[in-house]
Amino acid sequence: MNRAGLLAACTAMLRRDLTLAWRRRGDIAMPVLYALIVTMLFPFALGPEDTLLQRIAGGVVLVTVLLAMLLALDAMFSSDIEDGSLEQLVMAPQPLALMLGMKILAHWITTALPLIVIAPLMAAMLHLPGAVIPVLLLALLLATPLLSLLGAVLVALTAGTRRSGMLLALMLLPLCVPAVIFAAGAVAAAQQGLPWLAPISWLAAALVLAVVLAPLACAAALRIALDA
Amino acid sequence: MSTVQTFLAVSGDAAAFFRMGGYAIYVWPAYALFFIVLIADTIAPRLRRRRVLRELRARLSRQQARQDRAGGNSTPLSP
Amino acid sequence: MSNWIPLWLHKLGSPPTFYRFAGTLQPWAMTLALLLGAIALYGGLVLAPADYQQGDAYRIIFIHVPSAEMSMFIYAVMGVAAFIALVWRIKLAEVVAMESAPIGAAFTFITLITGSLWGKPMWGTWWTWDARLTSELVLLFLYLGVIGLYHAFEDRRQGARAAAFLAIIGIINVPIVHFSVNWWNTLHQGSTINVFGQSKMSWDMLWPLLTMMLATKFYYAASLFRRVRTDLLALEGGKDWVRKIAEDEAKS
Amino acid sequence: MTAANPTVSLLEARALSFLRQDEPVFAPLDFQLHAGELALVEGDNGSGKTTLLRILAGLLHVGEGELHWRGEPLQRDTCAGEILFLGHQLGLKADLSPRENLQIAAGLHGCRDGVSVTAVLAEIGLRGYEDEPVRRLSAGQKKRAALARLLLLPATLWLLDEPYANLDRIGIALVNDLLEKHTDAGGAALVTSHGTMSFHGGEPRRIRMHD
Repeated sequence: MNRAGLLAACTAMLRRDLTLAWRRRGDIAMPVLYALIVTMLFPFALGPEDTLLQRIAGGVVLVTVLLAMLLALDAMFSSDIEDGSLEQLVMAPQPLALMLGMKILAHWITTALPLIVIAPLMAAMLHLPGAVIPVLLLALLLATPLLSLLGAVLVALTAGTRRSGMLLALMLLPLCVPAVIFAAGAVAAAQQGLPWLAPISWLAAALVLAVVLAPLACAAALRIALDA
Repeated sequence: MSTVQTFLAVSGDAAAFFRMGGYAIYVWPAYALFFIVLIADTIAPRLRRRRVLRELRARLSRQQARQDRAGGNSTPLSP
Repeated sequence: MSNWIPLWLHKLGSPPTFYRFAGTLQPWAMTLALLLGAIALYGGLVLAPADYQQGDAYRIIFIHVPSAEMSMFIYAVMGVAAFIALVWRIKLAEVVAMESAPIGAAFTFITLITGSLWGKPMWGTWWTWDARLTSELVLLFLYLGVIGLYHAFEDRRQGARAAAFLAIIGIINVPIVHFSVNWWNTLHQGSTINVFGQSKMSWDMLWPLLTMMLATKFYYAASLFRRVRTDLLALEGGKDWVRKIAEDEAKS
Repeated sequence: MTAANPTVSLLEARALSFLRQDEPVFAPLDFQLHAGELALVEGDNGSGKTTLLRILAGLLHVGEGELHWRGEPLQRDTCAGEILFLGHQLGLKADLSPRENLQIAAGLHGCRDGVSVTAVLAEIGLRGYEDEPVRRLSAGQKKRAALARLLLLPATLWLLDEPYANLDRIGIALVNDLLEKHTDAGGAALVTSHGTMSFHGGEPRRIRMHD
């Protein structure tokens, strides 16, 4: 009998979710389109003044990416619960937290990464200076996994409920405040020529903490959600 | 002191009290809100308690009725 | 695991015992709350002198500060009860945590509105993005999230466990929000306002404030007991002791 | 497999019950299941068969009573990988093919010696459908794809919830065959069904759910 190794289980999990996302490529494009459209609305709403748009560009891109991720977050576990794959996953002789970590990673790759790829375009639409864009990307690279991890815990908590969309937003947005503050703070600091390393390191510290704790919390939350 | 004077003095005090040094429109709504919210918080569970008990009694009488039926009827519908 | 908990806690944790216990204490707590509240109001609104800087507007402090303190105190109680509920699966702890949330939300709401009513004459603005104010707002959202999550489940006990989990996550969040908004304010220097003046309070002002803080504690106890009793009746609907209560109340 | 002491039962329930909103879903149950045994859980709709299986699978928290696995209190890690559960929801991703689904299952649970995914799929009667998305299979074929996990994954105790649903006569015979081989090899199985079943290896034990 071949016991399943940890590595094999992790790759199986990751490959499964990535294949599934690839089979439904259209869904990946949705958050990206949403983010582009929202970004496009800002100049129309506020007027085409360069200085104003430049000032708000960093924050707008961050908040838009956050909301776009929120759109895709809801579906993280719902199909797995419907078809019973989650039961099989919970019963597998593997650490559930690690498997969920893989799931969160796959989710980040399929929803956040495309958003990060188009972030420079969104920033350019709002005339963010080119020199600030690397800082924006760095902030996004640290803030989006943080949101995926936090979001996964909350999605797991709402997994046992019928109507979860608005509730998820109500629960997640207060938790995002620090991430938004530091990510936008880094971009704003870079824009003003101030040192931006401090907020970035706070983000990184929070991310490290979340990488360790969030999968465990997510596993505990899922067990609560299944227990009925 | 005549009663009229007393009344004037007291009502003058009261008027000053309710004027709150010109901040009445901030102070009194704050206090009103405090009491309205807390009274609502007191009443809500009372109403709920009444509803819960009513539902409980309805459930009990349903069970009673079912037992009476089962006792009186010699051939129950389901085994 | 349950051997850990002392026996009396187990006994008190049994719904019928707590129902009786809370029923005895509740009127006393409410009486004390009303009495202390009346004394505090008299002391605060009538006896205490006007502030030499803020005039009479400062009198909002006698409800604002106790409410603010209660909003955090109740969250702490909810967090502890939530932890007990998750670890030992004690039904009473679930009920205490879930019934604390609406009371806490009420106090948080009062804090925000009275703070705003106080801020307008003092700083000239209803709202400022200060760390305290923002944390309080986030706290309100957390309370609402806990309440919403609890009611989103069909199974009440499962909902209580999920919401308890959220409450514990929130405990970690509030200090982080406070810290991050403080940091944010140093970045945006222009918008900071010194929220509380550095004036030392005189005893005439302090004692009504402390009395009101005590009164709100007793109010919370009374309200919580009443809510928990109701909830226990609903949750334990099938049990004999609840039936007896329902029948007794129908007679009277 | 660990050499099992034949006197110690594989799975034992003592006064097991489950409460939903404080109403017992089923009356307290006592039963033992030894290696090589097959037990049939019988009961009407709503009598708690599925709930029982979900408790045994560790998905639901034990309400009251005790559960023992090989003489020790049942915990998540004591029986990890030894229990295989097949529920109403088959646990198949509709967008993946049976082959991919099984490969993932093998990745998570491990796989029996000398068994390949292709061979298992052929044995279960899905030859030619290996690479078709599960979405396009018929209900019976989906059931077979889920049952293929029984052949592929190592497990001592099978918990099968309505394994005969949606299957044709050949499929039913196939399940009976699988159960017989499994119990002969020292495994055990708990099967819920409201239909009758013809089990060749003698009369199965029956666990009756009272309402």
